[in-house]
Amino acid sequence: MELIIKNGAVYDPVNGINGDKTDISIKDGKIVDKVSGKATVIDAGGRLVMAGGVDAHSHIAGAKVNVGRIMRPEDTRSGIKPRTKITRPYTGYTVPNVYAMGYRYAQMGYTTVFEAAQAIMKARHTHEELEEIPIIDKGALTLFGSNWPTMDFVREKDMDKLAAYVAWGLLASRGFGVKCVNPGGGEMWGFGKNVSGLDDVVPNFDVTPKEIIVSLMKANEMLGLPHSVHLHCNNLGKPGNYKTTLASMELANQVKASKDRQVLHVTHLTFNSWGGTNWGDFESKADEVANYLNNNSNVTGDMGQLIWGSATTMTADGPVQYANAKLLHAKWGNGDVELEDASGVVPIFYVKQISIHAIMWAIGLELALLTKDPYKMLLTTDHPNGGPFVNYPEVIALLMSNKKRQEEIKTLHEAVHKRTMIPGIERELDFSEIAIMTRAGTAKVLGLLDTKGNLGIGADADISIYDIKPDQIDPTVEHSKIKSAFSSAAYAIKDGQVVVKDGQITSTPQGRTYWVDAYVPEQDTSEMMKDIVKKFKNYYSMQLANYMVQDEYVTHAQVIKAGAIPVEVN
Amino acid sequence: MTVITDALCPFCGCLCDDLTIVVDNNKITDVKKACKLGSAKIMGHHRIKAPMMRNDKNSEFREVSYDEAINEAAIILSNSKRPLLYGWASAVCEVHKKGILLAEELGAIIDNTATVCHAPSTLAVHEKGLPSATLGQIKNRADVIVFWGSNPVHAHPRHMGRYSVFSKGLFTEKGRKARKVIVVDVRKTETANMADEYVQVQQGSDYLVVSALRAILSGHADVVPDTVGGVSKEQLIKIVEVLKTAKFVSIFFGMGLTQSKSMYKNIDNAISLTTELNSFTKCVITPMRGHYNVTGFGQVCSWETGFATAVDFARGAPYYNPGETAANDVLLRKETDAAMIIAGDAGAHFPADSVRHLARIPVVQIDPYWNPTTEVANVVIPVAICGVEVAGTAYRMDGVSLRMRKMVEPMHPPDTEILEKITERVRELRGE
Amino acid sequence: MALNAILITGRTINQGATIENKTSSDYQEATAYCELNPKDIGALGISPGSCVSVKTDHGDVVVKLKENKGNPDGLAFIPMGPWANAVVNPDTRGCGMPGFKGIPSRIEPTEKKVLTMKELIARYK
Amino acid sequence: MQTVTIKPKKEMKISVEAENISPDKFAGKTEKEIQSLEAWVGNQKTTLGELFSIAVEGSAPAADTKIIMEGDFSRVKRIGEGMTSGLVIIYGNVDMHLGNKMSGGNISVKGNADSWAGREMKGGELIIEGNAGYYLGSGYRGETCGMRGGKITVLGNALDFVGEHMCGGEIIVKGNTGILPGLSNNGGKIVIEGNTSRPGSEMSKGTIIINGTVDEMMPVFKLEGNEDLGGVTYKKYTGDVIANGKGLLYVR
Repeated sequence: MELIIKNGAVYDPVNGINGDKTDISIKDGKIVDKVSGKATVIDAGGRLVMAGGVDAHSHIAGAKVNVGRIMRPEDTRSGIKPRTKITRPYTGYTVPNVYAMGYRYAQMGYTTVFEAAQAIMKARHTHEELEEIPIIDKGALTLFGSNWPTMDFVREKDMDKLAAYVAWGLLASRGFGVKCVNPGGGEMWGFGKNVSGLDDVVPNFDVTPKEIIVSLMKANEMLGLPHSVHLHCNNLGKPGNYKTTLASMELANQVKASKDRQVLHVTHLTFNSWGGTNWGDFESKADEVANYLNNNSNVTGDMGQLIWGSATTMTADGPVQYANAKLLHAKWGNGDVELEDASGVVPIFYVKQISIHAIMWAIGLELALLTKDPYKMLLTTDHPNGGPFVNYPEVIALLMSNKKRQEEIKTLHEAVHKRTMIPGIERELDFSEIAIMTRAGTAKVLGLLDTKGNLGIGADADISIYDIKPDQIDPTVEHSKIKSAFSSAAYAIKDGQVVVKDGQITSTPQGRTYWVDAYVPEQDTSEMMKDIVKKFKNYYSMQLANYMVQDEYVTHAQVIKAGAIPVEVN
Repeated sequence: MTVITDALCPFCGCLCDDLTIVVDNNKITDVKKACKLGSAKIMGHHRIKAPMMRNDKNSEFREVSYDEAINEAAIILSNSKRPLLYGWASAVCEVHKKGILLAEELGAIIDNTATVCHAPSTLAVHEKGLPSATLGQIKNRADVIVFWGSNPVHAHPRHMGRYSVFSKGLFTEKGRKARKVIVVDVRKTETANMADEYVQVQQGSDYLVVSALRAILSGHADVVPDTVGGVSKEQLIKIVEVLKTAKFVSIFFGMGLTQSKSMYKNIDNAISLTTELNSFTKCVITPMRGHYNVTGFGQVCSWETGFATAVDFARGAPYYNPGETAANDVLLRKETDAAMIIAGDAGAHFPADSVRHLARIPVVQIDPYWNPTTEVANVVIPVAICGVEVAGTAYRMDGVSLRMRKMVEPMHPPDTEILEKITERVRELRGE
Repeated sequence: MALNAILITGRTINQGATIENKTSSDYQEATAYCELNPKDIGALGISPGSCVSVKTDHGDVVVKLKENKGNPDGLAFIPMGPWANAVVNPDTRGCGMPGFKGIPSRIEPTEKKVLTMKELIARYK
Repeated sequence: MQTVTIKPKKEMKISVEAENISPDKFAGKTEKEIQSLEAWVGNQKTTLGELFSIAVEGSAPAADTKIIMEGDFSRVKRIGEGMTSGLVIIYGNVDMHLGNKMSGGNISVKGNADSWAGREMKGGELIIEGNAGYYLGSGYRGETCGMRGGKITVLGNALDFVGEHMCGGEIIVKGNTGILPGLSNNGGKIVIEGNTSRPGSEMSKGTIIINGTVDEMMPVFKLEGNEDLGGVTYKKYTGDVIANGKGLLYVR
């Protein structure tokens, strides 16, 4: 099947195209240099053309998301659309059903989304949901930060066994990358406690969060995984936590990246760039975090931007969710996973007149505007913690227009003037920078730049066309046009097939599930497995034979090979 | 002769996954490590041989082909203005997906056996959330176990050995000896006989007793009268003390709470007690789910429709409101004009009025076994037994997803094939 | 002699073991009985094993009498199943869950015999 | 003034979803237009005209639109949903969700109303001369707020969960209620002339006045003493103490 997109104002920063008219040729789902005369023509008519959106951090599938749905019928009933000939019913706003998850991302021109966290023991559930999400390519990051095997091997300083466990854990969970949430804290939450900082020793395991993070980074690079360690720092949601965040970022200097990407990705920094010591003097330290990123090239981050209104916080950080539930007098979902991690789900409503919320809102935007290089600060809302992903166009419009920001600031609690810098920041991002924060940058951070986030020859033919002409619009002023254009793609093309036209779903192919098969020397694995077999015999409540995710749950797999690359570990 | 190890049990919410099954030329000859419930099901019972139909409920069934039965089922369902698709709990998740699609296309209500079991627990989760944990977390850490309105000796025989009272883990090496077991029930069950502390509650007053515990825990013992629901204030205070000073409290509850006066508010209240105990120690609460995959239906239905049970597709989109859209709601109001009962037995487990209405409307049964639902059915389609003759996914009572093995080759088609053919035929009948 | 009792229903191990074999006499054996404590049985003036009729506002059923020392006074237990559900409260009280527990009932000796499963369901047709 | 008279054409077994029966939806419309308004019977889409005989006199904005319904509407749901003004008088029984989310206007039922009457009501007045079902003036599953404003009066009895999650407004039940009235009350006022059981559980704000007897008191209320309200002395309780609720429970 051949297709050619003509007269598009293309923004493909990876290949140095910044708005010039370029034809894009597509054959059999890939971008090629030319096509025959028989190719179907789509005339973009000077409209904005970008690669399909790539989301590197979003809670779209698995036990936490389903707990959110079961807890919130009031959310489900708020986003219902009846079935049509082509689409199953849509439901929900912060916790959509699996169909709305795929349709709504595609309608925004997003074609690849990664689930932010799955415990290995619950990965089968995650994949059952990923299998049902239409259109988008996807994958899941596997939790390792509080797993008993991880902590044992870190204590024993046995990097070979740890790397073997990470490889085996990715195979068992059909996972794509290493996720580390409040390392050590998940284990302590087993008895209702938590770690308080990087050097806090986890009882019974005799390791510190710092040792866990550094060891996992080393293992990640020993295996040459496409993505780096994806870190949710300790002390999330506590005033003054920016110090822990900076100290965590510095740990990246102890390891050398095995690929042309960061050594460490620190996620949803909105919740981890807090100054002050209590809710009274709570303030933004986005400038300190952005400053660190500007001066170091081995760490990247993502926003976790806050959106006004209803949200559902869900994270493997069990202790912070208990604290949130008590603070907000809200209903509280908690899901400890034996030997692995914790999790918590708490609904929240962000209000402009609450000072803490206003400051958090500002922090997200400051991170993006004060970090010079857009490759280092990806656009996310940590869906649905900061807010549902359908609000990405709102974030884009805010980043591109100081006018919109000032209009918004007028409606907020005045704390934004005293405790944040956002009123004085005038920087306005352009289409190329937005393309990096939503496609090129996210694909690069994930290590998928060869096929995703760009329109070069050989990339997957995932393309979005938006109904704005870059040379005839001033995003700094006509921000509402920007927002509506990015909310409803004129065209979304997945693997060369038109899936959205004028904001409506036209076809619903099944996307692929990415997972990483990392090679490890056989004896390392068999050594490591001795410990795993013991843990199943004594501690797990299920049999090892039933633990690993079977092939039936990953019917459209995209396996990425890794491993066996000697790496310099200083 | 083949031996299957680490097989899963297709009976209760424990979903034990350490069974050994001995198969001799496609017949199961032995089951090891299963309890009485599991081995009874796996060793097998009398099966319905072939599809059968009858026009009126009092005449004898006549055997028919699968195609004929499927066609009749499709006609009944596609002509129905208010169809009910009920059961699902004794089938694997792959069957649920087909069922939800069929319900969507028919504009039907789809509900599962939780409606007479733990659906009230879901209503409680809407109000308070659910602070829980996987069963292994309890095995490894819990030093106080509470069974409230639940009788595992009878309903979940291996629960205490594998996951709770007798289990041993990293922080619970001494097992039973280092654990305190509290049983709360209206009568002294076998489970209560094994407890360190038995609390006898007056039938229907669980809600008051939970509130009294919460009042004491929050420092307001002064407002609590001398006895609450037949339980003395001294015993209530003693229990609060035990719970507060534990390292890890694990509360399990059953139909003693979900079906007694105040229904879902009993569980909602127990969840608040659990949450409030977390200010003093670690505490989690888990429902003792009955069927091996009733939890699975709730999970699949939630990710597909946003709601866990009682989903009404009449207007082309999911609408949910137990008390209005649950199976017994519409049967009691005599609104249902056709029903499909699959992997569940409404005839045995619904109140008489509901069964009386089923006896007046066309009923399609899809099930391996002859049971009270067969007695009120018009079309009966026998199928293979999930988890014995068909592989597939099931969810344990704590929400952990596991894959069930196929132990022997089936003599009957699987549920999924029947549902696909019915859906196909409905589309043809409707000219879609 | 008649007895007023609060009726509850629920699972038992034998009810579970025969749940997929409901045409069998084992199933009837495992579910068509009503447990009372010795004192209440004394009040009825008959011995365990004989038949009793259980009446509520919602129906009536004949089942075998059984003794259970664990029951408090005035509490009757019938295992969940078609015999119990002949007399439970069908009202779903705004929540979808029928009244399987806490049903006021009147229990008295009877000459009638326990209906088989098929006979019991035939009453509804 | 616009008057619309509605009578059922036939006996309905399957419940009808008739959220289009409301002054706001009828105001300024002709008979034909009202007859063609959508309604659902189970999974079949139909029109109001198919189900009801509809006569229209005059034309007016919603505030001056009167709907008179005569006959048995016990299988007709969601009458008056979301109405902002106008008048609905029903001579007969009605099904669930009567006047849910209404913010103004007046509904009066001469017969009984089934469950969820006045759900998530914001304003206006609802009078049920017969009995009400479960969840009178409550919220939808999972909502933190049920009724926020307006007034509901029931001359007969009401069943369980009266005013669950109330945040404002007033409910008066002349007869008895089922269990757990005023559950999680967060600022509404409930007056029960008859008997009830387990009132005010998890109450944080608002007022509940019981003139009949309370079968079972929740063990979570602090007896403050006696107080006179309109010449009648009540035992005054504050609670629910667990979450140091500031609710007021008066029991005669």
